[in-house]
Amino acid sequence: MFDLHEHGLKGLRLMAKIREFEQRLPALSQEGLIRGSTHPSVGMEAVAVGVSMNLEARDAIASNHRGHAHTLAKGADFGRTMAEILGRRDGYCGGKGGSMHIGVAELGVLGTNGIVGAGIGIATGAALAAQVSGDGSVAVAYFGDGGANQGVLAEALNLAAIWSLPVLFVLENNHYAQSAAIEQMVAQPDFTRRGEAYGVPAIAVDGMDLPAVYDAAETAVARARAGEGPSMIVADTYRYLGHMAGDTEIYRSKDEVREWHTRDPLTRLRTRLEESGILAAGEWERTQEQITAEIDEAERYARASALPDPASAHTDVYATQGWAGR
Amino acid sequence: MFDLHEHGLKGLRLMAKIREFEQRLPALSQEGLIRGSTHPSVGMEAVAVGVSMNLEARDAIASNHRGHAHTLAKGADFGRTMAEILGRRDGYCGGKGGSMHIGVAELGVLGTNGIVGAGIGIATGAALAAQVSGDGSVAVAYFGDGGANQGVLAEALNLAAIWSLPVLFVLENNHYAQSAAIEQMVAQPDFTRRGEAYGVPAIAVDGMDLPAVYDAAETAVARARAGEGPSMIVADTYRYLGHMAGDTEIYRSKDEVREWHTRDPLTRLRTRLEESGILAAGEWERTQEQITAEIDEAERYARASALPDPASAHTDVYATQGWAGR
Amino acid sequence: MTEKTPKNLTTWRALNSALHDILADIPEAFVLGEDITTWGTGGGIYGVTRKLVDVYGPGRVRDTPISEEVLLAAVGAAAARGTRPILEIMYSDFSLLGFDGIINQAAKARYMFGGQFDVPLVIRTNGGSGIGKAAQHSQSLETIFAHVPGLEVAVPATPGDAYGLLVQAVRTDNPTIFLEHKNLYYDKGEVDFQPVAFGQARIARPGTDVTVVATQQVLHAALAAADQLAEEGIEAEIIDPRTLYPFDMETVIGSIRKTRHLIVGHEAVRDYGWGAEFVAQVAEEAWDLLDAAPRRIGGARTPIPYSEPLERTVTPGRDEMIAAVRAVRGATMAEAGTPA
Amino acid sequence: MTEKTPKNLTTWRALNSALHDILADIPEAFVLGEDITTWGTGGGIYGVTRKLVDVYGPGRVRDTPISEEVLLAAVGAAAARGTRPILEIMYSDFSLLGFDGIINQAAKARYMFGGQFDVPLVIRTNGGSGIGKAAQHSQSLETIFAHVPGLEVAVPATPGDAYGLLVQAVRTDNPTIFLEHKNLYYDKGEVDFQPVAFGQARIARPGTDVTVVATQQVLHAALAAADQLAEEGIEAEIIDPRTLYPFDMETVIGSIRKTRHLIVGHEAVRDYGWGAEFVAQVAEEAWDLLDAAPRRIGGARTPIPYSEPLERTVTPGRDEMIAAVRAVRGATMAEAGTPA
Ligand SMILES: Cc1ncc(C[n+]2csc(CCOP(=O)(O)OP(=O)(O)O)c2C)c(N)n1
Ligand SMILES: Cc1ncc(C[n+]2csc(CCOP(=O)(O)OP(=O)(O)O)c2C)c(N)n1
Ligand SMILES: [Mg+2]
Ligand SMILES: [Mg+2]
Repeated sequence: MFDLHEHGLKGLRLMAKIREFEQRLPALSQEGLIRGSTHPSVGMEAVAVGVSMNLEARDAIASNHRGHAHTLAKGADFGRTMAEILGRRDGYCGGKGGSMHIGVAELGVLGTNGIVGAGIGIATGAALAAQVSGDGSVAVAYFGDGGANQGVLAEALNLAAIWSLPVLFVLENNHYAQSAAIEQMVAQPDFTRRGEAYGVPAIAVDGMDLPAVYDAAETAVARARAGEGPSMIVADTYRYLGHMAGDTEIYRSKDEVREWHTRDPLTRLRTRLEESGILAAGEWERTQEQITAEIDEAERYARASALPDPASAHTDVYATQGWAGR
Repeated sequence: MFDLHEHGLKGLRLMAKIREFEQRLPALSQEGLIRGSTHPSVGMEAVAVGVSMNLEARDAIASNHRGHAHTLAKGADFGRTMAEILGRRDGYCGGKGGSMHIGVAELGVLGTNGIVGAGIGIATGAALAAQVSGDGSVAVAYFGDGGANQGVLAEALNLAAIWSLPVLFVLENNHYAQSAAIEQMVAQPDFTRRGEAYGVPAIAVDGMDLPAVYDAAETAVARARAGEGPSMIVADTYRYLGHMAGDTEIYRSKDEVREWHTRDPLTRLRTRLEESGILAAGEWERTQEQITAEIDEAERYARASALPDPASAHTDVYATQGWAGR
Repeated sequence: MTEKTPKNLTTWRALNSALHDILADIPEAFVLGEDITTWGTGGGIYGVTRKLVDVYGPGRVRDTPISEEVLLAAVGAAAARGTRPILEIMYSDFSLLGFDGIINQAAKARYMFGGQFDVPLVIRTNGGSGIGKAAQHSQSLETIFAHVPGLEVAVPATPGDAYGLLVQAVRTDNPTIFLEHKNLYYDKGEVDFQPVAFGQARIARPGTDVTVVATQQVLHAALAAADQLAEEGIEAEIIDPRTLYPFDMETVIGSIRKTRHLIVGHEAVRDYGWGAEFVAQVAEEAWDLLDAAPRRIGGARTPIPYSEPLERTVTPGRDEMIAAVRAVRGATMAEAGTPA
Repeated sequence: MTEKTPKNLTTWRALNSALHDILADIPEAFVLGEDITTWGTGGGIYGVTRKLVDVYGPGRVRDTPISEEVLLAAVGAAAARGTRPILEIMYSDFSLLGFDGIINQAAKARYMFGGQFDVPLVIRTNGGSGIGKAAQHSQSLETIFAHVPGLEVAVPATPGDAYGLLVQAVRTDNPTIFLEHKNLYYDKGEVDFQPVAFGQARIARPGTDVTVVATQQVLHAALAAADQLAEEGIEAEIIDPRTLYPFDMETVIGSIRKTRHLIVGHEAVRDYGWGAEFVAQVAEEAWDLLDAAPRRIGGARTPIPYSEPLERTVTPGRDEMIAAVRAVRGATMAEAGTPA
């Protein structure tokens, strides 16, 4: 159970830090420092944070194109993550990956992913490895309402269910898949039905509410860790920014965006913390300043990091070692 | 509604003819006349026949590896179908296809298929064409309990639902996928849940009962024809023979097979017809003799057909014509 | 199609024009894909489907869910049932999700069923690198498609060819993989609004000293290289095959007859890439025509990396082309005793 | 691995032995696939997984649903998380359902993430024609896999190599496509139970007059052809590359240095098939070593038809090999004024 005293401030701080990080990306794109596509998840922080607060370093996550929050919430360094997004030498992948391919082996981050839905199969595989090796880890797949229309979800739900794999299927329903409104893309809007159709217990949660996500994830992680199998969490959420830099957003109204801001997960949690006296008046402003400074530092680090040596383009394709023996 | 007087004898006759045809395949395999794999569906005849009695020539079907019954029930000539299974010149595909690739363009048979699950996407495409062209046809996908675990089913159900495509998803649950018992391959045995999870109305029927299948298909076809969208029919059925020639059947007991024989769709319908006086005593035996003679003739035709000219191996890869103009 | 006066257009506009003309002319044609009516100013990720829905309505211009597998399976069947689907796959990398539909089904349907079905299907998508889209949005998969019996493969390099090949692709009764290049959408060029027949290479630049076969970005690199090489006294003849299947070896061999030297360049991975087929065919059929060993340039054996200096390193450009030409010509001149 | 005395085994038995030894030796290894414990006498469609479950239990030997897409996606990740999955895909044609997992994910994971992950994955499957399995169960897809950076590709032709390459594939830290041939499962041969290094071709028959590079069924056709050719006074040197990536051009070029003639043969479709790469590399790097144009034989540009006379027509056999060798040698002899 989410405990406001134990988890409140920690969760709020992490959400705010991720938001501060993500909010800078459009300007960095504008400045020409980010190539290709980068997808910020401002507004959706409660999902990644609520889930990750229940995870350990040994656990695995497989993310999607909108994956910075998942990665950072899992413990990734903000500077190295930013450096990767900027294609720099000190990025987690030495600039080879970029925003859509950030992996952090030691944190079990099996990558943000450029293929919508792919993380679903990858998390299932991580959970399979956990079961085969008995290492006690669990795995999380993050995907969107759009990704839920990939057939691999059905296959993964079924496989995880029959084998009782320790995996969480976390669907972030932010109501749009790029520019496609989800009401036009599904006929049955209750995504929990999908999990249940394959024998995976599924729960719908308010994805703009950290405690709600936390509690659902806690139950699901415990279930997985105990060998009782997979769960699905359907989080209702929203992205405040465009799908990616340059999005004209012709597919939604400004009013709708404004409306969702009134459910903002940071504001809501902060209000609760202030109302319950955990956060003193004025205290959050100071924390926010600190966070801004931390992200300033991360950005400085990333900007200062050199571009990779062109010769490194040819390394890391194949391993040269093999099985080390038992 | 299935009318015993109107549909009973016709349905029984077609089922019996298909069975007579299919039962000969193991011996023909044995004799070395059938290469590769061929999958008889003895025991499952009520599904193909019950569905097809509601279809017209302009309607499309997309079948699977166990597809002779679907093809024949749609109106294919028994001799030419047999000739294709034997790889002969007079087969529907001139011997290029074989058992797993029998197509009959003028009957809308879009092929038996070697890829488990593939017919699902194909029928969806045929339904899409029907909707785009407004030709009023409907499409049927036949697939098994094993095929239902292919992700394409989820995608197809969703697509058909949001676009109200005129398509029937007919799941033949014969309890095994090759040698895999379905209880081990799904955690939620009620397949109708899958359809419903995507907004496709689904009904479970006794697949060993022609009238039951007929009625479900009639409703679904009417719905599709009226532009009201897709339906799913889950038919509980069983195959009496092995998955294919050479199947050792170590995965099921003889008792189980015997048990299912007591539900035989032909026997049941024949009994009903006899009890209701539609079929006089001794009449069926004569009909059966006739059917045997018809299949004798089909087999003779197929055996007499020459092997294809080797040069024909190089034709039919590409069309040489193009759009004919409006 | 009404006669239209030639225009200078970007590639995406040329393609958009083609789609408008196709939907106007061919009642069986329809267009579908992800975000094709709701993105940008209402026209898909690179604008190619712009305003189609306004004119032809949501029945013939369809936004789809993210379900590449069923889409790629369905369109082949829709084609076999008499329509002419034009499916946009946002990036060619995503087509890998539906390879069963393309390779096991659409490509084989005509043959397996003994010629009973035509499959007039077009899969429009984009490949290639150059704009930092990284490993899963930048592959050049044309060789794979060209290897599959039953498929035709178009790889337009100019706005004019983009228009002409697309119109042609929809008219033919075979499934076509229509591979646009993501870094050429904003290139401008003359569009004459005429169909372009498949299997007819275009001589993009006539020359006498070396034959260069290249497509898309590498074709443009070759054209840039040719200017520099001309200053060095080497006149390259540059050939754009335009389609990889069917392919036009006659034009290539005709050129070699004159130039007696061959280079093939592409962005696809060099190992087992389509350049090998061109070199192998020339080696088999025109062995005596070459005065020096042929040479290929192509993508490195790596996925496409994100960071710019890395991306540039793994794909061939103007400099690699110049070096290749010098090496091939140098070999001959050295042999002939001429200083290279 | 305990030393074992060589034995004469069928290919499927050799593979089965390899799997037993692998599961015994490598605790991280596990096996999964459709019908791998419940078919036949308890061992998958061609018996290769026979009795594994009896010894190693259902945790390490897993029957899966028919869900190729998630399986192919999952095993790459399972490999990246420290296990060594060995996935059986019943026929290689079905792998097309999971090309995203193979090509976009497993093949690229190591590179995209800057070398942080090893992906010690083996995908066992079978390709090829010859037994009437028709268009969707008979493809030879090895060229496609060999074209993809990050993948290794093994194509064993003998029981001994099948054993040795499989053991090696599981030990290496790269994703391997392990392509068995469905028509060679019952062939017998000596198995010495030793690993076989990737990237080392095997000289299957030494010779002096022409180098023939071939794999699997076509290799056996070449060996049969060689007997006939020897009677005609032509000694073919027959090389089995055994792996298409990494590949061993050194052995090929070393052979050509001696024979001065090259033929490449495979069952994969000839157009854009892997033979082109071998011919192209020889043309580029060893132009002067050849006395005549090289030649390829390969699958026709058709899907594989069902009926026997048709199937035989579209894939190359002994006779095509003999004709190719005669043509290549004949060209030289004609040039040298010797009657062919
Ligand atoms: C297989 C595939 N298809 C399409 C795309 C293009 N694309 C990238 S993100 C996206 C929308 C994804 O929507 P959703 O899963 O809801 O995630 P969200 O962006 O809303 O977080 C699309 C269509 C892709 N990257 N991969
Ligand atoms: C994609 C794919 N995977 C596996 C197979 C091999 N295979 C052929 S039939 C079959 C079982 C299919 O079971 P089901 O769908 O229940 O149909 P049934 O045979 O029971 O009628 C399998 C695994 C195949 N042909 N295609
Ligand atoms: Mg979304
Ligand atoms: Mg079944």
